[in-house]
Amino acid sequence: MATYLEINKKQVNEEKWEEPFYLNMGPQHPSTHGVLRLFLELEGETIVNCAPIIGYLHRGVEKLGETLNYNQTIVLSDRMDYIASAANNTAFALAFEKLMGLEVPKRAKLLRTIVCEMARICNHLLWLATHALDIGAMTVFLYCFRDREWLLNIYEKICGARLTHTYVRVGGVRQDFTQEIIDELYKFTEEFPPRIYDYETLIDVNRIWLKRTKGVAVVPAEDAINLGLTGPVLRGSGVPYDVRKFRPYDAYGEVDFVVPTGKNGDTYDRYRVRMEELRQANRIIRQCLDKLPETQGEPVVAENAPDLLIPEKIKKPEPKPVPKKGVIFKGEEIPVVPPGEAFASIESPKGELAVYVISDGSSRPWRLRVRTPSFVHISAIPYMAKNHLIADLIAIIGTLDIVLGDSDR
Amino acid sequence: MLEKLIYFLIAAITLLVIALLHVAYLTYAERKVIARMQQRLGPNRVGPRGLLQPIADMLKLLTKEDLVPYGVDKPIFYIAPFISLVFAGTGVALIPLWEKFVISNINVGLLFILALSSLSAYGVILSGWASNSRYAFLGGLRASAQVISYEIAMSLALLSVVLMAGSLNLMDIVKAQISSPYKVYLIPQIIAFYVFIISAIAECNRIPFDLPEAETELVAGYFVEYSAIRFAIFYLAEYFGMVVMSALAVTCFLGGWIGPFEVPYIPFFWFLIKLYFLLFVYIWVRATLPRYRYDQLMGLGWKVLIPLGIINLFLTAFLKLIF
Amino acid sequence: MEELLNELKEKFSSVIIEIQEKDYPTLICKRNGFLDLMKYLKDEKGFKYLIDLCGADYLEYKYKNFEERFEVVYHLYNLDNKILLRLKVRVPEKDCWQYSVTPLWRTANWFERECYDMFGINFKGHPNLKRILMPDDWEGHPLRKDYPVYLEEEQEWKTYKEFKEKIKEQS
Amino acid sequence: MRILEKALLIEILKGLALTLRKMLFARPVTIQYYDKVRPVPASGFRGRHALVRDENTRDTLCIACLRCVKVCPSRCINIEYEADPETKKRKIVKYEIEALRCVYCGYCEEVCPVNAIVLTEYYEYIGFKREDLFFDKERLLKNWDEFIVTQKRPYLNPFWKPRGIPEKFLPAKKRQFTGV
Repeated sequence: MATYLEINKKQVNEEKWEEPFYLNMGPQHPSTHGVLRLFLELEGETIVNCAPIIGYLHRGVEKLGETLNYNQTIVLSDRMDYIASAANNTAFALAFEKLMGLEVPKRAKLLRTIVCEMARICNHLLWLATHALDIGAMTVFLYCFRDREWLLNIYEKICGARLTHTYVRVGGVRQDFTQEIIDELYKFTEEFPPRIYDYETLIDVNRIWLKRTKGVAVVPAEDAINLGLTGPVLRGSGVPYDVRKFRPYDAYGEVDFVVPTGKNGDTYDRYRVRMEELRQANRIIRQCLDKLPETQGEPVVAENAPDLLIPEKIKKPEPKPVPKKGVIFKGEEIPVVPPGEAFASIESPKGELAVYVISDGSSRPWRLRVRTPSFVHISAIPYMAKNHLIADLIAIIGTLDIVLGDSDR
Repeated sequence: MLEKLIYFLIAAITLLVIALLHVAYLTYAERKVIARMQQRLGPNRVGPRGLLQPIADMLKLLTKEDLVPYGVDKPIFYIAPFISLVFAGTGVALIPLWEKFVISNINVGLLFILALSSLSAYGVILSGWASNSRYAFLGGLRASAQVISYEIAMSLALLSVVLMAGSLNLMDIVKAQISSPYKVYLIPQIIAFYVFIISAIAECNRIPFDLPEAETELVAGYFVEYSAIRFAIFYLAEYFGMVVMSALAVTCFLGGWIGPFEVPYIPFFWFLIKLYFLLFVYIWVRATLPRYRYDQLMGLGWKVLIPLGIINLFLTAFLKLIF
Repeated sequence: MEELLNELKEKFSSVIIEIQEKDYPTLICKRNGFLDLMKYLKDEKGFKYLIDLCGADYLEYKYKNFEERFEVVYHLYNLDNKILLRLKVRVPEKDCWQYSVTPLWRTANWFERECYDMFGINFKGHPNLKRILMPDDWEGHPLRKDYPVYLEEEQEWKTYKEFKEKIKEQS
Repeated sequence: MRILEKALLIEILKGLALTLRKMLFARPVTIQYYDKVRPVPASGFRGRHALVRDENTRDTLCIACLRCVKVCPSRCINIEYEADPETKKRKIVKYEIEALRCVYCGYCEEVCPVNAIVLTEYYEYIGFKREDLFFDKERLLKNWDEFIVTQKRPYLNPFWKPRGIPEKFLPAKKRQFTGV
């Protein structure tokens, strides 16, 4: 067992028998958020060494993606980060659109932005719920779920599913909003900000919460970049890196929002950043909704977007086709999708989600690479957990906001 | 002699039944109250409004398979839950519910209750040790540290009460309160009450001090390996502990059975009202607050509560000397 | 942007084979001297953030114009100037290794482990090169193109097969 | 002032007040599912599969074009058909969906040129055996009958004719489609 850790073996002899205390945390543990397994070496309750072991939820999305066509691959992306699947859909679609050179209609861009920000709210609410529950505040959990439920109901109206949306398709989105959905979203954006105060009353200034989060798992900015941390975790350390601002996609270039940053890079700052992002996401949804009437009635899919069922082969039309029985229609095969490569990344609620796709001209990706934030964040746990207590480790797992479906793919 | 014995038996059984019912419905009340605070419905399937839920739970736990994991220290593993329950539950016998109703009116009542509640921690520690599980072991360690530090603060708080009443007998303490100008010791001893309530919550391993079981850190702490009836007994012990601690607080600080006016035919009325309120506070706190960290809990105990208790004790002694 | 590329081309003419203009500027590099280039980019040019490191298998790729089978692809980002740079290193099948950049970026640690797990590319200088997503006793490297998507029964994971037999015996 | 606030546990009391307020005045948001409340899913919810039954022929509309088989990402649809030697018209012999494999993406209903397959809004289905969730043609048609009695006719699933998708993306038969 100990081989998982690179431990400096302590001297073990008969007189002075000193064996480190190993604790195997997970894969079944209430607060490892799924099937994360942490192998800990303890001294009392202090963590001396920590080795995360992942792969219990490995489904081979990258390999499967090579066997499915571009639109079908988006279905796989739902299952990666199942808390915010709309964001995953968008990342995949953006990479494929870049590869195919599609221009997404404006309305589709707005709709995508709205569902992405809804996903951000959903994700942050779930994060707050579980993070607070891990630290022991059980009521926040239910309040967050109360509000998340509302959003899931709206999702159900938008695309017919609550978690695995498959709402985005290559070249646009699958269907338009109805007026009912827009009204409901307006109502939500009205009522949501006051509800944030509910959570803040319970934990924001609570002395126990402050004690549990301030000064825990401090990551200086330089180290955070080196560790590859992204999203709210990086911004908590004071680096204002946000893909929405740095490489704008969809309609993010046109909306006005602030990227909140922290100062100390501890758990409390990351909590503050996420709470602020909730408000900003609410603002973005509001702005996008205001812009929707301008594009009323426009199509939501690009003109030259591929069909859902991308044909496996396309033949160059001959100048004079002779449709005669028994004669096979001959022609030179042309690539269905332009061969080449494309890289697109988005600011998913958890961090930077990057998709790198290589095409060989067929209807399927030749290589599909997904860089997921949770994967990188889990790799930072040993750094962050060193010399902390077990109780802090729980807070660290919570503050990193990991989903194992996202990291194992 | 025989008559006395029969009377004694009847009283004891009545008390036990009442206490058990209270404990059973305390679990129900906790679930329901927390549910309403979280805007949920709470248990609502068994019986009208889920009123039979505790009984269903009990039956379920009784009929479940009693698992004994491989490699446990069997005698200790078997006996640990009973240690917890017996020592937590015996305290009920000493509480004067009414002027004329107390099962054992002994002269060192307060001391006896303190001793019992310290001993009940042995159940926790032993189960943590005997389970042969690392989570349970850590839970047991935490429990022992916690009990040692909070026992002192609690004793100090109660000592000031003893100083004011001039007796260790719980009956006498209540009577002293009634005859004092304040009627209840809550007013002069507010600091002691504050210390006592916090250490009582810690003593019962409740949120925000539920470190030995901390379900999100140590899964379930010391009883992680227990199942079925033994698990139920641990549960029972925890709630018994809550009832005893609240009853003690009512006796020592809130004036026992006295109330603003007499309620006919129900002699325990005021006692029970105060008890229920304190139990509600337990539940209320659980629904609201996050959990302390182990070292912070120790810090709170040693750096805040014990000094406060000592200061209060000296202050009380000083004032008593003057007046 | 142009300046940077020209400067790199001059300074590391022996390392950089080719510069391609795709969606992001792409440098095709040789293995030898690659670490120097990375170190220069990180320390001097401010490419402090390694977005991604991944492998790619080009076995029987239709539009291939090079010999080597594998490619290791790096995406670097400059947070100050907002420049994204893609670097590629080609790795032949016979001599399947590449220099590890873990000493430069700690985030590369797990990326390289994953790349090793999926493609079997060895990273020289990696502190703990082991499988990460697949079990330790797994045979083969799943993302290689000659690795089948659906495994035959005989090729099943050994541990799982033994486990199945054990259950069969017990029941 | 801050010391006093700390000593009096002001912020903790505020939190306690919030929970008390919720207990006394807020209404529960959870529902007593099944016996008291049965939520109605939104129109277009992707639930149990069904094959649309044609009113006239009492049979399925499917023309065995195999588009759904090809588009299904989890490959859970299995069709067997026989072609009429003279008219070249295809007729399905077998239409099977393995609901346990299905990922409920709804691609099949979107690509179907004749709107023969649908993911109904029916969500309360369970099975005690694997076979219970292996839908063959008869079962799929039965699912439709069970579902359509709860709905207003004509029924139009949003994914048969997605809102905002330009007409040229739709097959000819779908453009004028107004519901079954």
